[in-house]
Amino acid sequence: MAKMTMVEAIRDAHAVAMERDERVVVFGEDVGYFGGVFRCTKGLQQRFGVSRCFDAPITESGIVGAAVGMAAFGLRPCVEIQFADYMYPAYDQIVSEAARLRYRSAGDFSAPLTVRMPVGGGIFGGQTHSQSPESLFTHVAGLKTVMPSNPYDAKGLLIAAIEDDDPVIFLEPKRLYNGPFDGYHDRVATPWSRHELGEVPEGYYNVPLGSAAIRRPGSAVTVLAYGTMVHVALAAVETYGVDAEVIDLRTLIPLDLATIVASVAKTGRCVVVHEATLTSGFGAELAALVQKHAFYHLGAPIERVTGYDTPYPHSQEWAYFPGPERIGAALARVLEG
Amino acid sequence: MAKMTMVEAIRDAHAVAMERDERVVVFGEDVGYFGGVFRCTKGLQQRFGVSRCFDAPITESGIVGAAVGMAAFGLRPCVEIQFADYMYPAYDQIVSEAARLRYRSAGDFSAPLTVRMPVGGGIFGGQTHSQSPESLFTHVAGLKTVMPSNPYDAKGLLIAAIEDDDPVIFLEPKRLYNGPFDGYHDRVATPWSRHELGEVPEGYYNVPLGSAAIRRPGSAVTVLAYGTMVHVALAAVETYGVDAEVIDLRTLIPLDLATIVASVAKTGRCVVVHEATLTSGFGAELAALVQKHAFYHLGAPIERVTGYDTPYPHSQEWAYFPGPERIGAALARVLEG
Amino acid sequence: MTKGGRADNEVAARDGEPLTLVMPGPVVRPGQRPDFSHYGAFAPGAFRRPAVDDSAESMVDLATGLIRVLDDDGNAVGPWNLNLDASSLREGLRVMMLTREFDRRMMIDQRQSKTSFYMQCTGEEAIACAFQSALRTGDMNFPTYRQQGLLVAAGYPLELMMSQVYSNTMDPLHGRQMPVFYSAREYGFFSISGNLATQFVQGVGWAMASALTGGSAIAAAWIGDGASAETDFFSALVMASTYRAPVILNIVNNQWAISTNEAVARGQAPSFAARGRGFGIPALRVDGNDYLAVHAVASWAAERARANLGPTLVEWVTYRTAAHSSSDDPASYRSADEPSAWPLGDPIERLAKHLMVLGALDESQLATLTEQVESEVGAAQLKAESFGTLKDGPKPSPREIFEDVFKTMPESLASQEREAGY
Amino acid sequence: MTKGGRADNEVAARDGEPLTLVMPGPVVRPGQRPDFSHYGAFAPGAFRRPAVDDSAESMVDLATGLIRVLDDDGNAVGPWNLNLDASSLREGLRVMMLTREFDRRMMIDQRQSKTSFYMQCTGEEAIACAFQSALRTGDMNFPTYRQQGLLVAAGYPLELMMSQVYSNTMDPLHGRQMPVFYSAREYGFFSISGNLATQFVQGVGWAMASALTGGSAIAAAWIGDGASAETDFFSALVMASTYRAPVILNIVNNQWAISTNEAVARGQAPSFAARGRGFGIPALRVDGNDYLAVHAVASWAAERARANLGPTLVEWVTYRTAAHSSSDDPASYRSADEPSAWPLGDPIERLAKHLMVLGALDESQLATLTEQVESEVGAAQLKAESFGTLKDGPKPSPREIFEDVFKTMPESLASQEREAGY
Ligand SMILES: Cc1ncc(C[n+]2csc(CCOP(=O)(O)OP(=O)(O)O)c2C)c(N)n1
Ligand SMILES: Cc1ncc(C[n+]2csc(CCOP(=O)(O)OP(=O)(O)O)c2C)c(N)n1
Ligand SMILES: [Mg+2]
Ligand SMILES: [Mg+2]
Repeated sequence: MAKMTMVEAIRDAHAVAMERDERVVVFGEDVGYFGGVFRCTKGLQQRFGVSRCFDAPITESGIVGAAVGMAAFGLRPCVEIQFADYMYPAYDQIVSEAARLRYRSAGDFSAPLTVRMPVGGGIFGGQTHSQSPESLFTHVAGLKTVMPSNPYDAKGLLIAAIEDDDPVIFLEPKRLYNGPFDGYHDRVATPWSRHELGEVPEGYYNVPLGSAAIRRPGSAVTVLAYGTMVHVALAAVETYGVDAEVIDLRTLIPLDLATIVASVAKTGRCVVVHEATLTSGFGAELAALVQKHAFYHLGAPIERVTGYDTPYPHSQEWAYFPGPERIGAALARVLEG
Repeated sequence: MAKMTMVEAIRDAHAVAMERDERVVVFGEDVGYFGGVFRCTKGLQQRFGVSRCFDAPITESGIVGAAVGMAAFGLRPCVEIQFADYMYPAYDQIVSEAARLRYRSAGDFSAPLTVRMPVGGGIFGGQTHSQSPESLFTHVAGLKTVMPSNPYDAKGLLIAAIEDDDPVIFLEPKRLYNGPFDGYHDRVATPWSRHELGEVPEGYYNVPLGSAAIRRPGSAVTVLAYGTMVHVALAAVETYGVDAEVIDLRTLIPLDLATIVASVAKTGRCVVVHEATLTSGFGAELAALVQKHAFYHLGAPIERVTGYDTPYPHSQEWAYFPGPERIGAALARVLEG
Repeated sequence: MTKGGRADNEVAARDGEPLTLVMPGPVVRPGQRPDFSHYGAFAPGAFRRPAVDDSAESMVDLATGLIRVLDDDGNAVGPWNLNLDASSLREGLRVMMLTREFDRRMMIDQRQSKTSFYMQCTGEEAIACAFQSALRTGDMNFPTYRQQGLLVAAGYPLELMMSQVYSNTMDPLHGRQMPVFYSAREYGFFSISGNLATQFVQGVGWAMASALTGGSAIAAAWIGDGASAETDFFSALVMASTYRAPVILNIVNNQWAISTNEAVARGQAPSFAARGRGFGIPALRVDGNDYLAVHAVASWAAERARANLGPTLVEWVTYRTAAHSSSDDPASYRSADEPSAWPLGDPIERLAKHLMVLGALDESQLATLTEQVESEVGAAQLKAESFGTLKDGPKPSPREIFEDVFKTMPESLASQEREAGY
Repeated sequence: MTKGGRADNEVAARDGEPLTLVMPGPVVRPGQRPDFSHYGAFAPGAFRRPAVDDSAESMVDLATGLIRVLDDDGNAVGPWNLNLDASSLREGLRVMMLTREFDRRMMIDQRQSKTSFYMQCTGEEAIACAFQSALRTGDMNFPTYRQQGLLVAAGYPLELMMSQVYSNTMDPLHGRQMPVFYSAREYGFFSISGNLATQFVQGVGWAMASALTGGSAIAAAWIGDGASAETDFFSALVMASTYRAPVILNIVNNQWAISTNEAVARGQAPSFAARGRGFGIPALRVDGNDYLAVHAVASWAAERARANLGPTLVEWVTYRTAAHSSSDDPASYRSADEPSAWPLGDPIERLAKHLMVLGALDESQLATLTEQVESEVGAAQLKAESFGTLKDGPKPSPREIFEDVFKTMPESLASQEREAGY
C-alpha cells in the first residue's frame, strides 16, 4: 500500500494498464512530454516510449476519432480531454461512433476506448473549466460512465475502464485531484495522505464497473452522490447530525440500482446530490428510478441538490456550488416531509 | 384558415417571419434552391432571394457557428440541421456558444437564433435518421427547446421561436410532417387535412413558448407527451378506454409545470411518454418534477414509456417504437398501483 | 484615448461599395444546357507520374490537374499507364458490371418494398473497384455509402450484401442498420456510419494503430465532395499530417451532394484535392471514370503509405449519374441533360472499349460476361430472398434490438428486454 | 470469388519495413540549445506586396515567406513599408507599452490573489496593437484570450479591463467570466469564449451578416497556432471560402500551445498560413514582432475585405515569451534560452529603435513615455481596486448568477433563485 493523491493514483493506473497490456496507448493535448496539465500522465512517455504515450494536436474530434479507429484496429486507447468542458467537439465521435459501433456492426467492430476528462468546479475555472456533463453521456446507449471520488477507486476504476470491452467515459473531479474536498472552501484542506481511501495498493487491482459503495451507513435518509459531492454530502450529514446513508455511486452506467433501492427501502427518504445543473441532470434519472422502484417506501418527495440551471459563474463560484448548507436544508426538508 | 400539413405550416411560418422581419435569414444543407430534403423551406429562396435563403456546405458546426456570429451581429438566423442525428458536430456551438453568449457577456452580445431539426423514428431511418435528442438540449442552461405535435402549433411555435431573443432548438417530429401518426403503423393513415389542428390561420400568429396544451381532459391519470407521442398516447387512451388527461407539452424548456402539476394533483397518476431512450431522457426530469411537486397526490409510481436504451434499429423499428400497447400496459400498471 | 480613438486610425481604402457575398452553385439548373468545359482541358496522359518519395511541394500542380490514362479511343496512354494484364482488366470489368447489376436489382427491389431504401453508385464503379485492386489482405477501407464496389471487388458474397439490404435473417447486421450500411471486417470494409465524415478520421486512427504496432496494413478513408466540408474531414487531415499516418484519403467528387452542387463545398478552391496543399500532403486529382487511372493512382498512393511516406489525398472526379438515393429525384435541381453531357464517360463502357482495342474482348464475350453477371446476381438474389426481405418472409428477431449495445448486457437493459417480452 | 481474392491483386510495392509514425515536437527541449534558424532566412523587405485583387494562386509563395519591414538596424524597408507618420508610430509604441505594463501589473496581482488567473501577451503586443490600427469603428474582432492589445489600442478603459480581471463591482461581466475573457461590443471586441476556435467561424458569420445586410463593417477572427488544429478553424475556412466573406482570419503562431510545440498542430505543412492554400484564400506569413509589417498587412487584408475580395488568412509569427498562463511554468518543457534566442526580437524595442532612427524619439522621451504609461496603468488600477478585487472589497452580487441566462428569467430559474435566497 502507498499513500497517493488522486493524480498519482490515476497515473499509476495508466502505468499498470500499460505494463500489463501492450495494446494500451495514451494520448491527448499536453499528455506526452509534459504529462498533462493536471500531470495525470506524467512519466508515462519516458517509461513506455513515445509510441505508447504522445502529444496530440488540439482537436478533440481528431483525438477521439483516431482513438475509435485505433480501438477498432484492436488497441485500447485511453485518451485525455483536457477539461470536460472541451469534449463537445468530440461528442459526435463519442455518441455517434464509439457508442454505437458494436451495435451497428453486430459485433464486427467494437470501440474499447477510455475517454478521461476532469469535471466539476471549485477551482475558479468559470464556465469553461467547471462543467459536469455526465448526463450528456448517461443518455447515450452504448456508453459506460464512471466518476470516482477517491484515489483507491480512481485507480481501480480506471484499470477496469481500460480493460472494459466497451467505451467508457471516465470523469475525474478535478477538485479532488490533490485532496478530498468537503465543500467548506474556507476551511483548511486535508490531503489524501490523511484519508483512508488515499491508501492505494501497488500493482494491479480493479474496482468493477457497476458497483456503488456505501460510504456511511444510516437509517434516516439515503443520500445519492458521486465524485466531489460524496465528500460534501458526508460533511453535510455530519454538520447537521443526520443519520443518513451516503451512497457513492462510482459508476453511473451501469448503475448499481439494487444498492440504491435497498437503501431507500430502508430509509424511506432520498436526497440526490450533484454538481451538474438541475434540469435533466443525472439526478433526474435517479429520482425517476427511486420513485419507481421504492415508491411505496417513500415518506417524502425526493429532493435534488444540484448546480443551478445557469452556466458556472467565476467569482460567485461558492455561491453557486451546492455546498453543505444546501444539502443540509434538503435533508431537513425530506425528514420533515 | 387553410388546411396545411406540418411541412406547409413550417414553410408558412418561415415566410411570415421573413416577411415581417428583414433580419430573418434561413440557410442549411439543401435548404436554398431545393427547399430542404423535407421541403420545409421550399419556395423561400424564389420569394425572398438568395441573400435571405441559401444553401450551406455540409458542416453543421459551420452552419450554427456562422449563425451565432450572424445573431450576434443582429440578424435572426433560422437554420436547418437535416436530421437531429446530425446535430452533433454543431453541439459545441449550440451548448458552449449560443446558449451561454448572453450570460458570459452580461448581455453585451446575444444569440437569437433558431435551430430546426427533424426528430423521431417511424420512417425506417435506422439509428441515424430517427433520434430524439431533446434531453441533450434541455440539460443546457440558456437554451429553449420546442417540439410541436401538429401544424397549428408548428407554425405558431416556429414564429415564436424566431421572434424569441434567445436561442431556440426547434424539434420537428418527421413522422408527423405529412399527417398525424397514432402509432398503429399498419392502419391507414389520416392526413392533416382531416385533423382539426391541420387548420392553420393565414398570416401572423404565434403560440407562446412555455405553455402546454391539454389535448384530452380526463380524471384517472395524467399522460405527459410531446411530438409524435401525443397522438400515440391519445390513441392508446382511446384503445384502452382510459379516462386520461393527455397533456401536450409543446415546449420542454420553458416547461409549463403549473399545468402538469395541476393535472397530476387532480388525477393522482402519471405516465410520461417519449420516443427518446429511457435513461436520462426528458421523462426522467418530468418524473423527478412530478414526484417532487405532486408527491402527496400520487397514488402510484410514475411510469415512463420510452424508447429502449439502445440505438434505433432499422427493420425492428415497430418492435422498438413505444407504441399504443406499451402505453396501454403502463396505464394499466399505474391505475392498479 | 476614448473609444472614438479608432476612427483616427482609419486607413485609406476603397470606400462605399456595400459588401456582398458570393453564393456558389451549379453552372446550370434544370432547363439549361450543362457545361462541363472546365474538365475538358485535361488530356489523357498529360500529367507526369512523380516518384513516390517526391515532396508534396513538388507536385502541387497535380492537385488541379486530372490524371487520366484511357483516351476517347480506348487507348491507354501516358506515364500512369501501368500496362495491367488483360485478365486483371477483365476482372475489373466484371466486378464493375456486377456492381452495376447489383445496384439495378436492388433499386427495383426498393420500388417493390423489399427494402426501405437504396443508394446506387451508377457511373462511379471504377473508383471503388479499381481501388480495391491496389489493396492487400489486412488493409482496411473506411467507406461511405457509395463504395459498394469495394465489397464486390473484394469478393464479399453478394447474397450477404443483399441480405443486409433486405434486413432478412441472413443479414450479418441483424436488421439493425439501414440498407447499404454494410460492415465486413474480414474483407477490409469498416462499418458504415450514417454520419458523414466521421469515418475519415477513424481511418487515420486505424492507420496510426497499424504503425504504432509496427504492422504493415494500411487504411483508406472515403468521403464525398459534399461531406468534405464536414469538420471530421479536417480532423483527419490534421491527424494524418501530424503523424504522417499510412492512409489514403479519398474524396469522391461526383459533382453533387444531394441537391447541392460541388461548388458549395469547394468554395474558392480550384479543386478538392487542393485541400491537401495546406497540410503538406501530396494531393492528386484523377479521372475517376478511368479504371486504369484509378488503379495506377491507388497503387501509387498505397506504395507511398507502405513505404512510410505517409498520407496521400486523392480527388476522384466522377459524376453521380443516378439520384442521390431512392428517396431523391434530381429532376428538380439539376439539368436532365447533365448525365449525357458529362465528358468523362462511363467507366464500364470505357474499360470495355479498351479491352476491345487490346483485342482482349469482343462483342460476343461481352454478351457472355453480361449474362454471367446477371445470372450471378440473380442467383444471389434468389438465395438472399429465401431468407426473407423487409416486405415478406422471415425477419431478424426483435430480441436483436437489445443485443450488442454492450458486450455484456447490463441489468437495466435486460429488464427492458424482459418487459418488452420478445 | 472468395475473400482471398484480394491477395491476387496485390501490387508490387516495397515490402517488409514495418510502418512507423512521425512524432513531431520542438527542435529542442530543456537543457538544449534553441535553434530558430528556420526563420533566419527571411530578410526584411524581401517579399513583394501584391495588388489586393491579385489571385490567391499568384501569391502562394507568401504563405511560406515572412513579410518584414523593420530591419535589425531599425530601418523600415521594402514594399510593405507604408511610411506611417511618426505620430501614428508613437501611438503604436504607447499602446504596446501600455499593454505590457498592464500585463505586468495584473500578473503581480494574480500572485497576490487579487484575481484567480491571468494570461500575458508579452512579446506579442505588436500583433493586436498594430492590427487594431487597421480597423474602423463598427468592425468586429473575434479574439482569443491573448489579444488584450486590441482593446488597449481601441482605447477601452483600462480600469474596466482590470475590473473584469478582479471580478469586482465595476466588472462589466458581473464576475461571471474568468479573468481576461473580456467582452466589449462598442469597441469591436467580441465576447471571449474559453472554448478554443469557436470564435473563428463566428467571425465569418458576423462578416457574412454584414455583407448580407449590405453593410460595410468587416470582421477579424483570431486563433493560436495550437488551436488552429481545432475543427472550427476549418469550419471557418470552409464558410469564408464558400461565401467569400469579408473577414480577416488571423493565426497567431507564438510557437507554443501550453507545452506543445507548434510543430504538432502544423504537421507536415510548411507553415500555418499554408492552410489557406487549400481554400483559395490568399495567405500570408508575417513577422508579428514588427509593428510596421503588422500594420501594413492588416491594412492590406482589410482593404481586400472592404473591396469585396473576400477573406485573407494571415499567420503572425511571434514567440510566447511568458508562461502560457499564471497556472503554467514553461521550464519543464522548453529550453530556458528560447526567449533570448528568438530571432525576431521584441516588438516594443524594435519600434522604439525605429522611431529613434527616424529621429522621432530619444531616450528621454522614451523615459517620459514609460513614466506616463506606468502612471496611467497605476491610476487605472487604483480606480479599479476601489471597486474591489477577488480577494478584498466589494463583489458582484450572487444574484448575478441567475441573470442573463435568458433575456427574461423563466419561472424554473426564478424559483431556484428564491430558494438560494440571495
Ligand atoms: C453529419 C451529416 N450531415 C448531413 C447528412 C445528410 N446527408 C446524407 S448524404 C448527404 C450528401 C453527401 O454528399 P457527398 O458527400 O457529395 O456524397 P455523395 O452522396 O455525392 O456520394 C447529406 C447532406 C449526414 N448523413 N450526416
Ligand atoms: C476546445 C478546447 N480544447 C482545449 C482547451 C485547453 N487549452 C487552453 S489554451 C490551450 C493552448 C492553446 O494554444 P494556442 O492556440 O497556440 O494559443 P496560445 O496560448 O499560444 O496563445 C489549450 C489546449 C480549450 N481551451 N478549448
Ligand atoms: Mg457527391
Ligand atoms: Mg500558441
